[in-house]
Amino acid sequence: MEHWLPLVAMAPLAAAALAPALGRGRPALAWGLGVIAAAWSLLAAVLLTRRLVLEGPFSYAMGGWPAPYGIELRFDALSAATVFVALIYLLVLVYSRRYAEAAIPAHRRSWYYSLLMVNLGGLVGFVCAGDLFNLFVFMELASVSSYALVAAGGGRVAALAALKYLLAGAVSSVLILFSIGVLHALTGSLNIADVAARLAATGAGAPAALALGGLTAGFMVKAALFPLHLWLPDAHASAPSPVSAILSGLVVNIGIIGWLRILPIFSGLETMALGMVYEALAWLGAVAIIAGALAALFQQDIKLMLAYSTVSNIGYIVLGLGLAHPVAATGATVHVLNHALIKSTLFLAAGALIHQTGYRTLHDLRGAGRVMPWTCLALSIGVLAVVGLPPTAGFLGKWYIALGALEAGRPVFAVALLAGALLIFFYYVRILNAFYFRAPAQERMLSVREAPLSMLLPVLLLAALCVLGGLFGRWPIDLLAPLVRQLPGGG
Amino acid sequence: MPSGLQNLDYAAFVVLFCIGLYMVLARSNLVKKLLGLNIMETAVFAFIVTSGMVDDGTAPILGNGVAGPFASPLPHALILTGIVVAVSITALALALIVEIHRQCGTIEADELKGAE
Amino acid sequence: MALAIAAAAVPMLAGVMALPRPGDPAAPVHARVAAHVVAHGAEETGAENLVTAVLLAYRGYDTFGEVTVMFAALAAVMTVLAPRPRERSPEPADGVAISPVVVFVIRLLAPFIAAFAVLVVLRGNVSPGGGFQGGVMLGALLVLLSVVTGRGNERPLLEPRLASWLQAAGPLTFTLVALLGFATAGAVLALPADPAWARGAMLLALELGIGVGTAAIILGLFLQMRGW
Amino acid sequence: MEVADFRVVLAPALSLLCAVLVFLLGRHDAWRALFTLAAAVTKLLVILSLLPGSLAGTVYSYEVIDFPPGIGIAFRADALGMFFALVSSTLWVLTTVYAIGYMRDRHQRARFFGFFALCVCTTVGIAFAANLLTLLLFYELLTVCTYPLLVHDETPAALRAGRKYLAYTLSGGALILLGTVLVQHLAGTLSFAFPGVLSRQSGDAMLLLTFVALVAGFGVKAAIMPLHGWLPTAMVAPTPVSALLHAVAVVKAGVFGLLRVVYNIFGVDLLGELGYAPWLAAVASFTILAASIVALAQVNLKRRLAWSTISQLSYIVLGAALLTPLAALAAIVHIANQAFAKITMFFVAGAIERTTGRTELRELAGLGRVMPWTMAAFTIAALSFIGVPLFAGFVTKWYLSLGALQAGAWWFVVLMLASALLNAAYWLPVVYLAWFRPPRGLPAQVREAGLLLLVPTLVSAAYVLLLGTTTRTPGMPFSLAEAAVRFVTGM
Repeated sequence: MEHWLPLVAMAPLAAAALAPALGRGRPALAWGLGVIAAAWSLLAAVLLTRRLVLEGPFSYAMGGWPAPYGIELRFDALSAATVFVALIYLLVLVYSRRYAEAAIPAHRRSWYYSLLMVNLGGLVGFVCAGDLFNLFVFMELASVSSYALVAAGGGRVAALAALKYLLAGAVSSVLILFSIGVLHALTGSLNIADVAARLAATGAGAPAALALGGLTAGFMVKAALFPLHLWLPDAHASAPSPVSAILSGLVVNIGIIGWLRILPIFSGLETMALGMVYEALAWLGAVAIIAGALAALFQQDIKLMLAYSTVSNIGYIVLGLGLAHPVAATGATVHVLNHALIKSTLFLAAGALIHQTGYRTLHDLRGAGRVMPWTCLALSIGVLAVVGLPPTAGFLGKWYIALGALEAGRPVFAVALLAGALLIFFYYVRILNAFYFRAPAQERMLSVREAPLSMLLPVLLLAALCVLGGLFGRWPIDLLAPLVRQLPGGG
Repeated sequence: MPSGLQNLDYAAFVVLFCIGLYMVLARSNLVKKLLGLNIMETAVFAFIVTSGMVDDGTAPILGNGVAGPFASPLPHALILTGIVVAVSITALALALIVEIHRQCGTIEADELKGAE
Repeated sequence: MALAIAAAAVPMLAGVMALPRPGDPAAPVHARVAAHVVAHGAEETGAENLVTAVLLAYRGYDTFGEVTVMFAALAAVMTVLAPRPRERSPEPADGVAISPVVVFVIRLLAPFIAAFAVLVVLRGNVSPGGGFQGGVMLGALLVLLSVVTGRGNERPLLEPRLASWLQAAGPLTFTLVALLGFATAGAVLALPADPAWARGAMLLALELGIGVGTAAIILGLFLQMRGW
Repeated sequence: MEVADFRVVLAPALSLLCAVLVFLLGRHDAWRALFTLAAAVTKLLVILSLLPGSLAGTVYSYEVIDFPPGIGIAFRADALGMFFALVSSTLWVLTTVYAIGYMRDRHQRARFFGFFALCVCTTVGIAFAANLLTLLLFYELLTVCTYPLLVHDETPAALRAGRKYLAYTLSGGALILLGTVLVQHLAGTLSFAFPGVLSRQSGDAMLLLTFVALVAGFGVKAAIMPLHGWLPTAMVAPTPVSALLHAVAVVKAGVFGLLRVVYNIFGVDLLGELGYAPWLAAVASFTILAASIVALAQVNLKRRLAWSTISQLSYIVLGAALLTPLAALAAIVHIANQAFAKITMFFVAGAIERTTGRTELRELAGLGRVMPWTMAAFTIAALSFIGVPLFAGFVTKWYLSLGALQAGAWWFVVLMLASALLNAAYWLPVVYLAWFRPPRGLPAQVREAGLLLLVPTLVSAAYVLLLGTTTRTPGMPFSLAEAAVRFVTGM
């Protein structure tokens, strides 16, 4: 059964290679190939997760070479995120069929779908990688395709945002590669478990601290943590909506999941360096929450607003991790998964609105609630989820992180977290106000029809998942429990 | 701990890395930023390859009669992949710069900042 | 700005200085994986060039990712820049006219360059070289020929339909070899030990796949800029 | 003893179902009226069927979902919860009849009645909440459901009032979340227990922070003086909404939350030790006096009603803060007295507005002759507020004074007298104006209010009388209050 593990990542990549060749004249064929690849990944991910739940984490030696020599793929609690990745991808691909017809010129569409599949393969491979350099390669796969996807929609702002994103991403990748080089020079092998064991044995000081610093900085740029987030808003706002959903929901989590993946390596490090990193992350996370929420207050463009709320939500996750407390870590890891669901709902719904009406600012989108009731319903559910009202998925993360903050004896973070939640709600009230309680400002709004079914169904399904993810939050939490235990400070 | 002086070539790579970083951050011409990025990448590749070196070792290719300590093949393989990744990013960056030039007429970041 | 970077450089210098001296045989770099590869690499993978052994056998998955990254670069450039089929500019780009001397010399040297490139690709297992290096040479040669013979304008060297298949050669060969390895040796991307020639053949197939793929991608990038 | 019973969930679920039906099929009035009325009546019957059991002391509970693992959304209908649910469901029946009459020719009726039903579903959810988290869940949902009702007219004034309402209530919600996290951290459990969940050894600083967070959080909706700003401006909503908000749902939820905090989270004896209660009593008394004085100065009938509500609510807060069983009885009973009296006055205000279009107090001259029945109900309610014996208001003041004496604080009795005088000062002139002055400038054809408006007014006035007189007969709300007090304070 575990032979499926490498195929989960290879299938989409192979499909990506085939897409332009097959879809030469007919982009629909490339789209079909994409949907099949995403469905295959989802099926494989579900089977692998079932095996994970039954028999615990397992790994797979690629090419039959034993662990330190060959590449080892590791499927543990963290890589259970593949289910979320594949599911969201499947829905986004179904959604983007009608969207791409309008947004992407015909002759580039088969390349666009090929890039989407490369991105999917990169993400899935990244999440299951158990080897440092393999982690880097798949991170690059996902990143290169994300840079180009931002610019896929064409337009001046998109190209500029894509280049800024590329420069930030490339610098962080180089930093990560440098740290991997340092770790390789220190221990001689690249397998994460092996490096961790040998680092604990040799107990090197300064180089290991340098590697930790480099990796943390690199991953935090990828995750757009507060001071390093300047590239995110333009990139996520100017990208085509299905791509923004993938960027904000999934690609941003690369930084977090990557950091969690390499953390056990440094558990042997003496506590001073590790403690300092945690403290810095906790404070940066808290600041990110407030700054992201504040910045979003002054935005008019709905997608910019959502992009800044991503910065704020990443702040939650990093704060949860920075507290180095099992309860807060549970909250952070669960919020990674829930945030992916919520943010893709919001971006897809906003995309449907922009696709149908052509307007992007709140002022022009007034009265959308009457004209496109179902899309606005999904968006409202997403809004309630991102604010973290109890029954929805967003609440779980905030609840556990706040609780963890208190149990770790840092009430000031709990207060910062709740203040952030309050701020987030204010700029979402502006959205709800504009949709439901304002007369349309543009007369064209009255003639707008509801989004087509192929765009509406994925959005509604994701909205339902947001609520269900909240109500049945127990499963992801139990799934992530073993991961949280081995995090430092794990009770 | 080995004495400070003999890791001089590592120090050189670090300096090269910082020069590249400075170019990326400080220069306003987009192509120069890209050059800075390439310099950073070269510095890291050189660092990783040098870490695999062994005193008077030969290339890790087993022919008949070739003996003596072999340099470690692993870093060389890593760097090959690294170079391909660097090439891909540079190709995409150049494509984007061409697109920006076609759309905005200039590739100076300062002027572009206003144009957004 | 310079101060900030200098501040960042100091910890890097400190960390790097504390690393084991490059070149001393006792360093951990050579102890673990490298020692095993040097000792058993040849007979386990059947390739004398250990770097190729690591690249295609031990860490074959990385190389698969890497080939896909290159393909992704092509896809990315196409998504950003590919012009509309109708408006492809038939008139030649306003480059300098190519003097007949250059044209003659290039046409004379072309076969030798091609031969050398093929040699590098095929001899990847036993001597320095391999799929990527050979592929790049082949690609460069094809670009040179397109420029020189002016074939780039009215009709591309490679029909678009065939080009897109060749460009996908890299990842596709890897997938096929992976499945083949799975069927015969029981693990994805494994190299079957029993028929000695089978392992060599699979390595060769991989080298060829990468070579052709790389060449097609480079030519594709060039042609695309010219509007095909 | 604890009995697992599905009816506890059925009550809120009923109005949720009704809301969904109204949203879906609400187009034609007949159907919609039928749904809301049927749901209202069946809900009342379900709760009444629970009454005999809870009088005998049985507690019905039902665990719905184990939502955040270990806490879960659970319902538990103890005597206090039953009392509040009974009051709110009877009033919902009356308000529904009234709203059908009042909203006949208004726009967006489907949306109005949908959110109307949602409001009461959340109110009953609050009443039956088994732990602080479920209370918080329904508390936040109540805010979200009442907002559309408040801004129903979509005029700029309504939107400003809505924004102010959200600003207050959301900050309250965030404070309660902070309090909930603190309680979970200090006590390890959130479910309401007698006598109270917290204990002394968890340090006074944290306890103080929890008390302030929870009291301020609930205080926003209980309109305690510094936090009452939203209530007068929320008068801009249509009258049935003001009736529902200011007599039944929103404010009572706030006060009910306070009672839960005082009796079931902190517990009477712990609060006695900690010494926070006198501060709460002081704030409450200040609110009673200040709100009454401001009410004197009001010109508009509905704004005077709003200020009178603020003052009346603080009676309940004062009753809770005195920590003696009799004062607790007064607090609980006053929930019903104030609800029925206030709703009568709102019905009267709405009826006058519908028939004569007048809202200013001066213009009410001589209405007694023209609309005798409506003004009769108004007089009964006014007398009840003043605290004339045989009316509901008197019962509260009587037991509140006894409670104060029991607590040895005689100056509260003086406060009771002063507030009675103030009430008289701002209600009696209106009654006098209505009955004994000739009508000025009334159009000839003004007749009594429509039957749909008049009947609920008279029924609620009758209830006020009923509550005032039948304190001893079993089966009446008063005996349920006594059962609640026995349960809450172990008299």
